[in-house]
Amino acid sequence: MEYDENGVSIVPFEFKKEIFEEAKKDFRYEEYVRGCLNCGVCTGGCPPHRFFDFSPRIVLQKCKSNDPALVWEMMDEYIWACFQCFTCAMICPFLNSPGGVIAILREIAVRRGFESAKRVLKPYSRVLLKLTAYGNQLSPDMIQPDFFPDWGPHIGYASQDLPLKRKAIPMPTLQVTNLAWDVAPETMKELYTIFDEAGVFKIIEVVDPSLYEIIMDIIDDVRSS
Amino acid sequence: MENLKENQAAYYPGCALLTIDRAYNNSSKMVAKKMGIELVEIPDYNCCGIGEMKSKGCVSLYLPLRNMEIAKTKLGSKNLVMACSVCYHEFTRSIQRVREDKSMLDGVNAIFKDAGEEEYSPDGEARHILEFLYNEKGPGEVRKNTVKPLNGIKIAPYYGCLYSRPSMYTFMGKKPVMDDPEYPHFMHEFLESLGAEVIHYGNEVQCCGGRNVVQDEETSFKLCSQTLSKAKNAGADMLALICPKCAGALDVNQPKIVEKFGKDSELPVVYLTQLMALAFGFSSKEAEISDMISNPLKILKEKGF
Amino acid sequence: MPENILVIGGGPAGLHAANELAELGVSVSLVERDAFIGGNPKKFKYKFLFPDLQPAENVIGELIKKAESNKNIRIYYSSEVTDFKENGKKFDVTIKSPKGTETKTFNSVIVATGFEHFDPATDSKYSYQLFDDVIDIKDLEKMMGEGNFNRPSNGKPPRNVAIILCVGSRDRHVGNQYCSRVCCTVSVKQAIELKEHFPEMEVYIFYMDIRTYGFYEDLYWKAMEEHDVQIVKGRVAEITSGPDNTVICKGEDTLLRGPFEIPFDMVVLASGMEGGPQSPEMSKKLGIELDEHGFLKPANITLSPFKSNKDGIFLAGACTGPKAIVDAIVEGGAAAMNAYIYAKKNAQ
Amino acid sequence: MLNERPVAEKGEHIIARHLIEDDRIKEEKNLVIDGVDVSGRWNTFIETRVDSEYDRSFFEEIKKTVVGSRINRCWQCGMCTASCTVTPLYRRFNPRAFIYMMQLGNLKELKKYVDVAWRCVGCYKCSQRCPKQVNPAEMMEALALVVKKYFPEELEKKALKIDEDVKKIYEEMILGRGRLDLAKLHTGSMRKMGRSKELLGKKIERDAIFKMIKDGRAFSVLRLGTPPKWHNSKKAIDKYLKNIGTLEESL
Amino acid sequence: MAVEIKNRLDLAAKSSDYMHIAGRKIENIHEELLELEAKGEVKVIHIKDENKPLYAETLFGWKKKIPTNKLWHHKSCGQCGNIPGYPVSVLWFMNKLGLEYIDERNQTSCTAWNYHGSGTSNPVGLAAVAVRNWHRAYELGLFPLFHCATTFGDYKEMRNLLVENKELRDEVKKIMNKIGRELVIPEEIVHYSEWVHVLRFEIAKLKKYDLSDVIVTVHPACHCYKMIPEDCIYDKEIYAGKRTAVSTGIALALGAKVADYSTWYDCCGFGFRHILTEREASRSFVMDRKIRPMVREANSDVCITQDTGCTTTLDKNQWIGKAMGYTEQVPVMSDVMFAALACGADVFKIVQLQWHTTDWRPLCEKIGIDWKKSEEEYKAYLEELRAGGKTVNLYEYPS
Repeated sequence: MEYDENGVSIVPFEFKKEIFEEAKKDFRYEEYVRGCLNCGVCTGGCPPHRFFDFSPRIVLQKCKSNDPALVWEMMDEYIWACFQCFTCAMICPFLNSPGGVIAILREIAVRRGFESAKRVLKPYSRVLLKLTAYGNQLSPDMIQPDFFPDWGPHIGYASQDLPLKRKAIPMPTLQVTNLAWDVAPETMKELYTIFDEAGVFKIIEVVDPSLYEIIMDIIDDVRSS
Repeated sequence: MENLKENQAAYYPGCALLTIDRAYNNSSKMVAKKMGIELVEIPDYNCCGIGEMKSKGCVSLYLPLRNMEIAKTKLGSKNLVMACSVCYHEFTRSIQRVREDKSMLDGVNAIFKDAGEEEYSPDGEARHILEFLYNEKGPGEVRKNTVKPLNGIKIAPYYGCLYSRPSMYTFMGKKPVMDDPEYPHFMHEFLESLGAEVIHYGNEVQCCGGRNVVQDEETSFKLCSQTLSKAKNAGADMLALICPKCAGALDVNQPKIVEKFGKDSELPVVYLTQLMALAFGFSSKEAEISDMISNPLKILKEKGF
Repeated sequence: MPENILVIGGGPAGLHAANELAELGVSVSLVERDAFIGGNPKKFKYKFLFPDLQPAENVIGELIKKAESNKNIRIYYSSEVTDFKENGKKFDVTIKSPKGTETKTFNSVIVATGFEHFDPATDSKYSYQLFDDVIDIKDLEKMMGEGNFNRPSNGKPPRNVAIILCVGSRDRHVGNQYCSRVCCTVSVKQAIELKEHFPEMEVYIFYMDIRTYGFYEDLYWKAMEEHDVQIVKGRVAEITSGPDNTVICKGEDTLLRGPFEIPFDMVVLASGMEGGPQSPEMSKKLGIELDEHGFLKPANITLSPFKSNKDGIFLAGACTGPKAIVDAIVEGGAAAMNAYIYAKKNAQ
Repeated sequence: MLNERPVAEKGEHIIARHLIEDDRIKEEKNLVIDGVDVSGRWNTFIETRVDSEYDRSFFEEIKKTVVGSRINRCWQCGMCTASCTVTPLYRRFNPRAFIYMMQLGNLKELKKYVDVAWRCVGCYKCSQRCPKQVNPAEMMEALALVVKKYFPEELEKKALKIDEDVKKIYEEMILGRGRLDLAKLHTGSMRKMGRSKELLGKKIERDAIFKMIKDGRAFSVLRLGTPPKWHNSKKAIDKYLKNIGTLEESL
Repeated sequence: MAVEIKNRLDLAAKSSDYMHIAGRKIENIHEELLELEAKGEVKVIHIKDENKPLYAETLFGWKKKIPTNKLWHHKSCGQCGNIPGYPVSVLWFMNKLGLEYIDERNQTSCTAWNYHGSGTSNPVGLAAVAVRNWHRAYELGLFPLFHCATTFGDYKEMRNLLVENKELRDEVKKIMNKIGRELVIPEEIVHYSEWVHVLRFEIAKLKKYDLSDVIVTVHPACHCYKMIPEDCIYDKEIYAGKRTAVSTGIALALGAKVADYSTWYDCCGFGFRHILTEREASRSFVMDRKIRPMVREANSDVCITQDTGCTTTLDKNQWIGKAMGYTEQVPVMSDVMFAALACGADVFKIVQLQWHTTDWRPLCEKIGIDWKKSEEEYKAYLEELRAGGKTVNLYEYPS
């Protein structure tokens, strides 16, 4: 991959066009991108705009420009600055949803296995694993001091004596440590079918093959149990 | 006080024209005389500020206006003719600013007063030599005086910025005809009257970057090379100028520009009045053609001058 | 026997129509829902009218005086049309007033029911009614009409004021896609008045497009060049609490492409115009068409903007769309002439 | 073109890192708090970039100057930038934006552009085309005044320093002697830029100089002189500049 | 620089009486849903009388039906994994109020956190997961109650997409067939905070402590009120109907002071992916945009949230603020946890504040809660459990 000075990867124009067409084909696109008055209300309320030179107005303008090159400029990093809070969608006088467009573009970046998407998702793989293998995104034993030094010394509290402390929670579903709540294997199996049918596993295979292997092993175990 | 005669006009030479650009100065005077107007230099002139004094408040207005005042008191002329576009800009700007804004007039007059000079009242005009000759005599007069037409010479007229821009300064109150600020044509008409072939190349009023030519060569060279190569590619034999600042950028610096941007930017540069002098029958020595760094003499010789 | 013509609505358009018809000797019935005539300008105590900043009283007062003194005009105050029937080329109309109910036959009808100011309270992002210092265009007009230019929260002069354009206009959230035409001009007019009253005050206008069309542009130029009113491009997204009892306007400066969060002492919302509940009501009662914006629909917007889709019923003023008072008056005249022609033709 | 994604020195784990200016990233290389090692990325903070005030006093200051007197007229149509000779050469040079920043008193933003702001060539295309006669060309002069007063440290940077030094030569000559000696200007500027060697060392320069010496023009410069009684004017000018009470005041 | 905004304590309780204009604004999705039901395209989980619904007004003046009884708990992974006191407090109140519900293992995450963070899913996947969970509540004859704001926002969006797109419905139906389920859509998507809101006066009756000295700042959840905003509760008695009423409503009902601050509308900085992998952005946002204004402007004793991610982000990121000179600290908990505290729930066993990073003890002391006693009891309880004791559960699985 080659990059320009803004960290945007350099690809042929035809490819940019293909990506843009793919975004436009999404059934939500028309609803998310209607027209733009360039008024800036979306950006005015946008939280990441306070920190990043990121603006939902620009996202909309680039989409409305119909120029694949401009849309491509956002594919590598720009779309990942969004917090997905949907302030923009709430406030837009045209009822556009810049946050929604970003979700579509992110889907493409991931589906296509762009290098940038791989980079973004690499540290995220633990969540992906939990979610797709167990139907539950988070577990108490994930919060380890090594990964969260910036959350302070108190984080240590959570990891000490965890099974006992979880056992003390007066909800039977919560008295586990490897999942946020105890998900029944039958329920997991239903989820696997959904992910299979919706192509979610396929996406993971593209974006993180080794993670995919691990997930498949777990699924096989659950399915055969 | 000695009042001017009818066929005389008060003339502001300026620093460049009295020194480095003497060719422009002398040829202007020669040509004007031939056309029936004697340019009489004002005494004790001072520098117009050459655009570098604008951040000095009313001082930038005082500098040119002091010369207007001299023309009025010493030569009895409300108007003042000049050949340099930068001077022309500074003069017209000052006159216009004090005309529309009383507080600026007061500021300027405070300086006049402190300097022990007479107060200024904005009633005269500054005239650029091109506009002056065009409006007072016209292209017909040029044709009439042409004894050695510039037949077969392809000339690209270059007006630069400040002769025609901004029109809120330059052409205020000019009669009877105003040149077009975006597409000036007085020089075109003069050159045609001289018998030359006028080349259209699109950069007639593009800036040469001359203002920053000392401190920002990078910008100036880029702009100049665009203009020179465009004119050359359009088939011009030479570029005709009406401003010494443009000459500084396009002529004096031309060897450096060619060095950086290649032969495409190599084009002889000459003052309009020099060409007029040649056509009016003066020798190339009298017109001081050899003063130009870009060597227009060679092509002129080829064409029989 | 003179022609009978009904005018519904006693605002500038209705009053002018009634006055013109009365001059022609027509017997005019003017039905007004309020206890007074003069319409929104009277109701909200408009102070000066653009473009020449003449006192509203000069215009509206004159129209009212004329109508009240002309014996050809019968004004029904606090009244409404309760029943409306077509009778050949004529109309049988029941008018309910505090004095009782009466049914009359009219040769033609002019509808001039006007508009309603958009209520910014229904658009939550502007925090109108939440902060005392967030007011709208009509509140400010009324305040200035009463000679009060101070902050509603503490009665002190504001140090800086933000005027926010396109409130309730050009916004699908509130269902109004159209431009209300006059708010830009009213806003620059108000900015000038504020600056004239408090020359030290800073006035900022937050805009998306400034649409002071035609000669109203003069006011805009004047506001900038003579009064140093500053325009900032960007619609305001949020209004929140600020320090020292101020309110903060937040948005994106679309020219600088950066976020601004500026505290203001007072915020004026340039709320737009709406057809109001009276437009659908008229449409239902009189059987005339309503357009997609909630205003009454002219038969042909270009050729006959003063005619409804029903013969004999004419439209005038802001009931057909946002417009300035001068346009409303012009339309009042045009509708009067057409109503008169129709009445004359079908008098027998 | 780069073969690798550009990596920043601080905050390198932030995906959209190039959307943040370097100076807004705060990071301690080594840091321990309450016994926890939070070095590097674990203590990185990003500063906000919110404009939280409009400084109108700044606007008033500019409005008082001769060059900036029309700042209140600008309505940001962009005609100046669209016409600009310099913008195509340096994209960040944007007269419209500079005027806007001055109107709003946004010094923070303005400062980012000081490195290009001085590049105006004074061609007046903007002023010619400005529909409100704001005179953007002269507004750029006002900008120079602003830079001089508010960011004097920026003037120490190379390009600006040269511009400033050359301006000083002009100023000394014009105000001091009433007339401009072009030869001296040239040599003086070259010296300021540290390029004196080129004058006779470089063939192109040498040729021009010899030519002017040969044809006598070089010596005519020496005879330029000073207008009689210029000292009176000079005194009046100095007095004016001391008491002007605006940005233009000389200190 | 932010300055104290002390005079804005009255803002939250400000009322207003404007009229919503009927018939304008966005088309009402509920009508379309009922049309689809009539055509036999989908099944609808209706809110029945046995659900004891209460009504609340939404942003554009519609009446939203909020069921209060016979509920199926759709838990939140972040809450259960990280802030266990959150769901426990909800259940605690349900028990107190004598309401019926089921909390079971047959439930998955909504998967929307993952989607908004990473993009590794698609509308079909999201909608199928949603319908699966909805159908589980449906087959039990219960109405689903969503604990997480992202679930709430995502499910609202999925409902809208399902109602508006036949293709999506067909895809989802196909998948549902494979797992032996049907396409069902709830009549309303209901967040637990809405349940708290409509029952806030009932809850306030259980109050044990005086909160009149407590200054509360509310952080509303973006996915609650910004995603599909027309579905959110606005009350003309709260913030004059200009800001979403949930959470603020319960705080006011409990008699606490709700203070406004300048960044009320801002998100927490969670950013989905950011909280895990780019905490540079999250922590900067938390300290600069939320905690500092809450403390400096409002002098807040506690920050009340209504969502999983917000609670985590705002709580966990305060400690590192020290690194860059952010000295402001404020305890963070959800509205229902705050209510449980006020109503005498045990700090450790029920509200479970021991998992929180920021120091909540001064708040307890201010309210008058003896947290030291609770701590002792909790420690003893843990020892009991360690020795093989049985957990005292609020709820047991249905047999």
